[in-house]
Amino acid sequence: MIAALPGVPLLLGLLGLLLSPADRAGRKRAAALGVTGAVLALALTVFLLVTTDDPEEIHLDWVRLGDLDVTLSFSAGPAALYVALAVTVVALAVQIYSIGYLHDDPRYAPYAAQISLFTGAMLLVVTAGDLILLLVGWEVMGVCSYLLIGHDRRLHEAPAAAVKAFLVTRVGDVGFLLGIALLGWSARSFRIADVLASDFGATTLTAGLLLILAGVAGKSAQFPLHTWLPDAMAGPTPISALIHAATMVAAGVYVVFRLYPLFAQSPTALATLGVMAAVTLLLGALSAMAQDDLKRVLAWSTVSQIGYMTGALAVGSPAAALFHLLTHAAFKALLFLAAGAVIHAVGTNYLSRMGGLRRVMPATFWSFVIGLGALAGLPPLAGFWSKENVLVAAAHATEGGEAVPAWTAWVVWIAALAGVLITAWYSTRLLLRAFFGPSRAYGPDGPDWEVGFDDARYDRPGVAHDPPRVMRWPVLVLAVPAALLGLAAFAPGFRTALELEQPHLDVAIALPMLLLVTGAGTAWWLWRAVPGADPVLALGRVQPVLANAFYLDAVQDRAIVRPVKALARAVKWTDERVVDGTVEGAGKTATGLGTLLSAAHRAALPRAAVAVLTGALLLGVVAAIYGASA
Amino acid sequence: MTVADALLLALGVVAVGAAALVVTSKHLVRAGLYLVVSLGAIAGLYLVLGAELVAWVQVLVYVGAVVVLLLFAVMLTRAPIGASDDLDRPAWPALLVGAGVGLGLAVLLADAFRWAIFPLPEAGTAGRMGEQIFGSWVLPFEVISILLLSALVGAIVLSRPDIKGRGE
Amino acid sequence: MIPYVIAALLFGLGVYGVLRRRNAILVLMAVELMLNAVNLVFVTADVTTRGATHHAGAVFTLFIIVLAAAEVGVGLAIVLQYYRLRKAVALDEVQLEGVAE
Amino acid sequence: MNEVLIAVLVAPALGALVAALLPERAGRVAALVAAAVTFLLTVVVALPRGASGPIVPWLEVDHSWIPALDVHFHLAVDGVSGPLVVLTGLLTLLCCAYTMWRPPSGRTLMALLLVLEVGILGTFLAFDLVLFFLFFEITLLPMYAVIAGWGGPDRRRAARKFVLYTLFGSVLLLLGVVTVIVAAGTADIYALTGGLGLSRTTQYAAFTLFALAFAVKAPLWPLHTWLPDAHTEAPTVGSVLLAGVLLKMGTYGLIRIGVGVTPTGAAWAAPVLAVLAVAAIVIGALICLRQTELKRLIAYSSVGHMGFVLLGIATLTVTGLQAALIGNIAHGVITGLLFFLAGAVKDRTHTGDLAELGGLRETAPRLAGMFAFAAIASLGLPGLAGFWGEAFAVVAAVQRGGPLWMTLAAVAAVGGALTAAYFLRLLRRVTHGAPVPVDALPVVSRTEWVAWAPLIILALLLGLIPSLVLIGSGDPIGAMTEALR
Amino acid sequence: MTQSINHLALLPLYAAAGTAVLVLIVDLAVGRRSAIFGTAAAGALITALAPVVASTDPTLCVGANCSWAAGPSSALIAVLFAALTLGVLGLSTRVPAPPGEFCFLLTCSMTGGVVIGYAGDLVTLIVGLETLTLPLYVLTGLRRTTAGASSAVTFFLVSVVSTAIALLGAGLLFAATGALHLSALTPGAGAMAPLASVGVALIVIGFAFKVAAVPLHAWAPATYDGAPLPVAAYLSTASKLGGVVALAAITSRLDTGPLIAVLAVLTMTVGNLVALRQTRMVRLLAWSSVAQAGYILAPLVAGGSGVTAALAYATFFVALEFIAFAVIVALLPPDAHGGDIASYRGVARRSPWPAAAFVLALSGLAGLPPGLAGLFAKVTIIDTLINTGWGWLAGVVAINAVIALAYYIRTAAILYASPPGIAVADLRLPKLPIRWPVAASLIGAAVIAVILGFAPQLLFTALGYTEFVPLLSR
Repeated sequence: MIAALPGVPLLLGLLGLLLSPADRAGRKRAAALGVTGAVLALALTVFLLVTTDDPEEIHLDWVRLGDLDVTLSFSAGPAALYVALAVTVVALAVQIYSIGYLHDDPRYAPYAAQISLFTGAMLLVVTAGDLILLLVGWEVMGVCSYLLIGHDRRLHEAPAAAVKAFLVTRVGDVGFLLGIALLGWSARSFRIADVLASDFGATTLTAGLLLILAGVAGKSAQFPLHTWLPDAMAGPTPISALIHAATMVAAGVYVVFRLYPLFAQSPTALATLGVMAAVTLLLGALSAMAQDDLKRVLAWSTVSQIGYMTGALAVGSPAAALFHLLTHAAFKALLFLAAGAVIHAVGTNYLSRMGGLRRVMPATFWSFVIGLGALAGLPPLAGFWSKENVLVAAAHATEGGEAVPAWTAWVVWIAALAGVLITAWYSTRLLLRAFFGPSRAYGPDGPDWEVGFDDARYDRPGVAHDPPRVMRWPVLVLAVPAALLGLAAFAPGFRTALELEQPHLDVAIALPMLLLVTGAGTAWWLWRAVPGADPVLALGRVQPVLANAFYLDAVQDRAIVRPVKALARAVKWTDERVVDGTVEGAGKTATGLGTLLSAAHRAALPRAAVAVLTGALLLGVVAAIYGASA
Repeated sequence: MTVADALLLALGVVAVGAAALVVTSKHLVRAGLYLVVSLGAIAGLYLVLGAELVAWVQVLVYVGAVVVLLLFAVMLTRAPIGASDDLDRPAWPALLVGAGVGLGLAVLLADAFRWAIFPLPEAGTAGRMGEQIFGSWVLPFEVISILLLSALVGAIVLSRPDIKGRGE
Repeated sequence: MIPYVIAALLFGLGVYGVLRRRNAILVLMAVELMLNAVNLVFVTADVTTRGATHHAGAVFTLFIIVLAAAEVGVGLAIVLQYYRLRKAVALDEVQLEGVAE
Repeated sequence: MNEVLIAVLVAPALGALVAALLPERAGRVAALVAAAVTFLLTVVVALPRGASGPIVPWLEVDHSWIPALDVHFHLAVDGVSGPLVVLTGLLTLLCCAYTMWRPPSGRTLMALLLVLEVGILGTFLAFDLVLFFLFFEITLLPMYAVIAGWGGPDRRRAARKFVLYTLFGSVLLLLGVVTVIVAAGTADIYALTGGLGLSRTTQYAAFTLFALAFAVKAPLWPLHTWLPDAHTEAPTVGSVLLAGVLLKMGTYGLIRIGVGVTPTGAAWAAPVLAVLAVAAIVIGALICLRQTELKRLIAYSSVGHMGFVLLGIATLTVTGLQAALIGNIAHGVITGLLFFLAGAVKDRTHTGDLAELGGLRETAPRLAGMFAFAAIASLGLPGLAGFWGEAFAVVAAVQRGGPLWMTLAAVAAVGGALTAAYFLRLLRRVTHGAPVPVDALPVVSRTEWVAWAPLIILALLLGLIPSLVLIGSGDPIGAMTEALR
Repeated sequence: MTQSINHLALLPLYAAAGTAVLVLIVDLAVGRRSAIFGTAAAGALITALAPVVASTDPTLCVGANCSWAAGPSSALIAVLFAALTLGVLGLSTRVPAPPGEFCFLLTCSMTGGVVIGYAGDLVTLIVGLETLTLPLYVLTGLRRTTAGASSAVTFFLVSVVSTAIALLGAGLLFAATGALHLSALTPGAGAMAPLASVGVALIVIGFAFKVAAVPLHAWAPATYDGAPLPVAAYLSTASKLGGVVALAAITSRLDTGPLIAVLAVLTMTVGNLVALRQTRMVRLLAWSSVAQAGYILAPLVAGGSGVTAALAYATFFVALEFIAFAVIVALLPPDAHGGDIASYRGVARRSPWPAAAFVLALSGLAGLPPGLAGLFAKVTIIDTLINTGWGWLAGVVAINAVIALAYYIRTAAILYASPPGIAVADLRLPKLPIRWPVAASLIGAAVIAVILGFAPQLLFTALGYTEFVPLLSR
């Protein structure tokens, strides 16, 4: 039963890939397959959630290499099922939404199939009971992400972004694979249950966990492997919603959650995770402040929000992390889908070309209000509750006594608080720039529609309006959990599933609330002070630094990409000139010797006689000496 | 030094001296004649060494036949009778190798045999030699007859330009 | 021992002649010197060694003489044929490589 | 039943003979039939059977052939060679089918492919050292003929380089084989497995020779330079067979003979081998990053993949060797597919220059899709065939422990990331980007489907059910490495 | 002290010599070309059968030493000589010579070869060798062209000089030890040791000339190129075999390892390297046969235990080399001689079967399948070398095999290449009829080569080598 959860979408995805991409009927079939896959997965998840009380587990032998068993193990506790629920809901929403969003894309069929594949892979990660199996899902997700980012053929930066996304995560996966190898070998099994139960040496454990963290950092866009995520926004917006906001990027968090008993034994790993989380949290938030591209603002905010989740893990509260994961999935998917509607309507990603959309797109506007509110942590929206949980856990950990060192908890806590302030600021800025004030769609030279910035569209947009039904409904449906999921913390079933504590509102919420209001207020004040100007200009010379995300892309380019390319050039040269040169040289030498020798034979007979007799003489002398010595 | 030794030495000097002239003479015909002298001296050596039959065969076959053949060849190739300057090519490789071979062999043999005195054996008369050949060496004798026959036929085939192959 | 040294010197002179001479017939003469040197070695060896068979060296010598005669016969025929075709008996012109047909 | 082993060699040989004698059209049909029959026979041969002991083969025939050289006509199949045998049968069949409807001179080409098949199958089945060497050599000239007769513009040079370089390898093999035979007094591989009766020095010397010989064939950096030239110039089917199974003779030999017969030597040389293997992975990947020719790039990727296989072998653990086995098969399937596709791309665009290719996913979406699939399979995506060999080579290196092996594992894993880098660069150049005009054949023809579909299915199937390959290999490999424990 | 003669044992000699004499008589009495060739061929056939039925007892003995002593391989050698003669007769349909004399000389040479195989003393050996060689001077000079005459002169002079060297060696050995019978050969003792070893060395050098070993090889390419093709075929097979047998007779009894090793290394390396640069077909084969001589010499370093391998290799080699020459004869237009390798371009399309035979021959010479015979030949010598502790020499052989393949494969590929500017498919070459004796020889040789390839044990059994004996492990 559990195996079918990832199995069904994977199978339907594979089937979908076989469809002919071009024709009209194929399009319908592709849409049907995609939606069916998502619906089936959702139904299965709900069914499992409703019927099972105990975690269901399956173990099948898969393959045995030497004395290492790899098993087909699935296990899904309630927590996993809730994550699966989030995944399937968002996936269904995105599948439906995409039908409208890509209505004139000739390559829709593989796109839909790839979403199905992705869904299956993500569900595989969620339900896997074996590290190798988990790795399978993990990497298939990566590939789907790659394929979908590079989907838009007219966007010249899309292929590069796709490659970058895959490669950066792949670098992390080097560590992930090594970590799995180390842990699996030390435990003599790759089954997660066995790995969790086995007794590692401290060094092995820390090394293995740190290696796994590298993979987590890659997949979940944590510093320093976060650079791919903003670029990945080159993909179609529904993809950004599904993969690069709601699900895949959270997979890292989920893996740490899954292996948390091990992390709890290793303060070093937790401290590393904590520092990583704090840096990522602030880095993402600060970078989000200065972006002009709507999707990039959301992307950086994703980076920052995942920092909250990892921070929660670091300070010893996996439950808070998971809770935030779920709420974030809801509100960020909502935001992206709504952003897609905006982009679909105005034909540009740039905030500087929007403005005043509140009047023409009311539904979208209210979706945005809910989503941004949840993002900023405005009570009683979902984000408030989950973020509150994280802050409480961090504050609690600063008192010491937990697995994590107290200083790490302090770092996380302070960063999280600062994050609240900044998040409120950029959320407000986004809302104001896009939906309030006058419309800036018309530049001095008339409509400013730029080919290449509206992904998935092949005709010019008309007047901005709310999206068609097939796109509107998913947005509206997602608005519900984005608003209300936080209240689920009061539902006992849900709480026990996540092992969440009873939410209690006390004075501790005052500080974040204050910061929230300060942030939002400042943004509003700046916007009001100079009408039409971007509030971020107030930052002065810091603004380009933030807009370029502290130039970490350039650093990565200089420190890694270029050296690797130079190395490749040198290696290729060596291979051609030195290695192959030796081979070719050996051939040339033989030929040259042959020429030389045959030239020596181009002589008259007497030379031959001389050679014969000289040879005889020399050999005779040698023989005489040899004979004398023998 | 016995009489035999003295004879050997004297004949040896003649043989070597004549041989030296064979390979250095500028006259083709004279070289042939020096060869006769050298071969004759060698025949003398055979006599001293007790190989009577060999000595006579030497005189008959070599002096009588081979040298005559050679001289005929000289004439047939219309070689100049007088001195000619184009008989030789640069000397140093030949000198080097020739001297090396000669002296090397001399040293080798001299080192092996020193001044050991050997009694001269009973003379190898024709009768004894015949006994030997037909007693111990029948097989090579038979084979060499084939060899001679083929040499004969071969020489004829080559020398008669009127015998032409049909394939040509 | 004296005959051995004589034979050695004769052989050396023969070698010298083979290498020095340009005229094919003179080269043949030098070869004859070499063969005679060999003969001398055999005959002398009859004296200095006591082999399993008496006079074996002398017998071998006889064979060599016949052999030499046969070879000279054929050899001269070859040289003469060469002379007929090339009008020369200089061996320098006998090329080992790259003979044009 | 054991006679099937002989039949599996006789069928392609007869097929080649008949194809060579018949006229063009009938010859092709005969060759195709022979290839199909052979494939069925290989399946029969390689069906896993219960064996009565760890190193008792599934099937075996043994006849004395040349007593003077102690050569026996000894064929056998077990879990190590079985999958390779089937792969050989399959790829040859696919290549023959692919050639069937492609003029000109298809008959001769198919006959040569069948002869190649005889050599390759023989190599995998031979259980006598001299016989192994003999079959090893059989492949040389047909492959030369395939490259030199049907290859690209610079085919002669490439073919010559291929044949001379690999002959260099195989004469070293001969030296090694003879060294072992002389020292042990037998050429029977089963009797020799475990290195019994061979002194330490003999094993060192013999393994050095074996390793060099198989390293040329596999090929292992820095003995690989014949491979890119050969692949670049070879016709599609030539490349497929070359990459698909011919290279496997090297790695199979290293396992069966290098590790099996001279385990002490293998243990002695393992670190060197492993370092070179990892160097091959990284260097192959780096060169691919700068490569501008499609088939050349795939050829260099083979260097990297075979590096993983050799790393697996060098660990000398059962895990590593099994990883090498499945890596072998996976590489055969995936790279075979890649070469088929690269050939198809070159057929349609008439260029292999990456700078001149692009936009294939718009001009030929099916082809582009399959190309992407093959590339992704080749970069070792979990769930596809390529994953197991690469990942478990790394796992096996980790298993060996110690700073050296840990470093090697890490570097190899980084090499895996680089592999992804160049394949994505390749896809970006070929399928993405601005489209270039293609020939009138943008659709995938039926012949091509027939040739490709089995490989695509296998790439997926082996990824999902790796036991297909590994099921019978544990015991024989365990027996080989017994001496090391 | 008359020797007792076992005539049954001498049967091969009688058959061979009788053939020669009979040919001469038929030439005189009948004179028809077909009759002469028929007689010669029948005689050669009988000679080939004679060793099989002949008694193997030694005869013509002096005490324990015999002049006619059948060794384990004598019969095989005699058969080989007779078979090669038969084959060459088949190829000689266009030889520019009077048929009677041609056949007579060839059969005389065969007689020499038969004698070598059975020779029990140095005198017989050398006389036999000369009987093998001397008719060849004449046969080489049969083409009345400058090249033919030049090659005859070259062959003759170098041969005479090397005979002189060999004879001197025999003389020195005799002086040192007093032995002329092979079975009585001993290394010299005491002060005689250097003398004896120089003697042996000189004999080896003199014989090495026959196999065209470097540095005594220079005659070979010029001579092969100048001689009529069938004679060249004979020179490179039978004459070479004679040299090998003679060498084996010496090296199996006296230690000449280092000397042979030097010769072998020089021969194979120089031969192969020079062959790389040849552009004429016959010269290429000539140089390749020089190189092959190196491989044949190599196992002789091991003394007696290497003889079988050397003879086995020589047998495989002569079969393959004969095929190569036979193909050239078959493919040649009537008036050409050898010709440039380039002129063979695309020949396979015109004559697929001879071309296939050529590939068989060249691949065998290179030691690769489908020339299985050549492969086993290489395996045999490497086996022997390693088995007797000459591993490094085996290495040299191996490296040389690689160099050699470069030119073999280039040559074989030419046959299948299309001429410049013409697609292979459009190539139309005139059909050339192949005369039936040539075809018969070619087919016979090819069949033998294939049989030897699949069942090399037949040959090993004939050489008395029935079981592999590892020497090192003991």
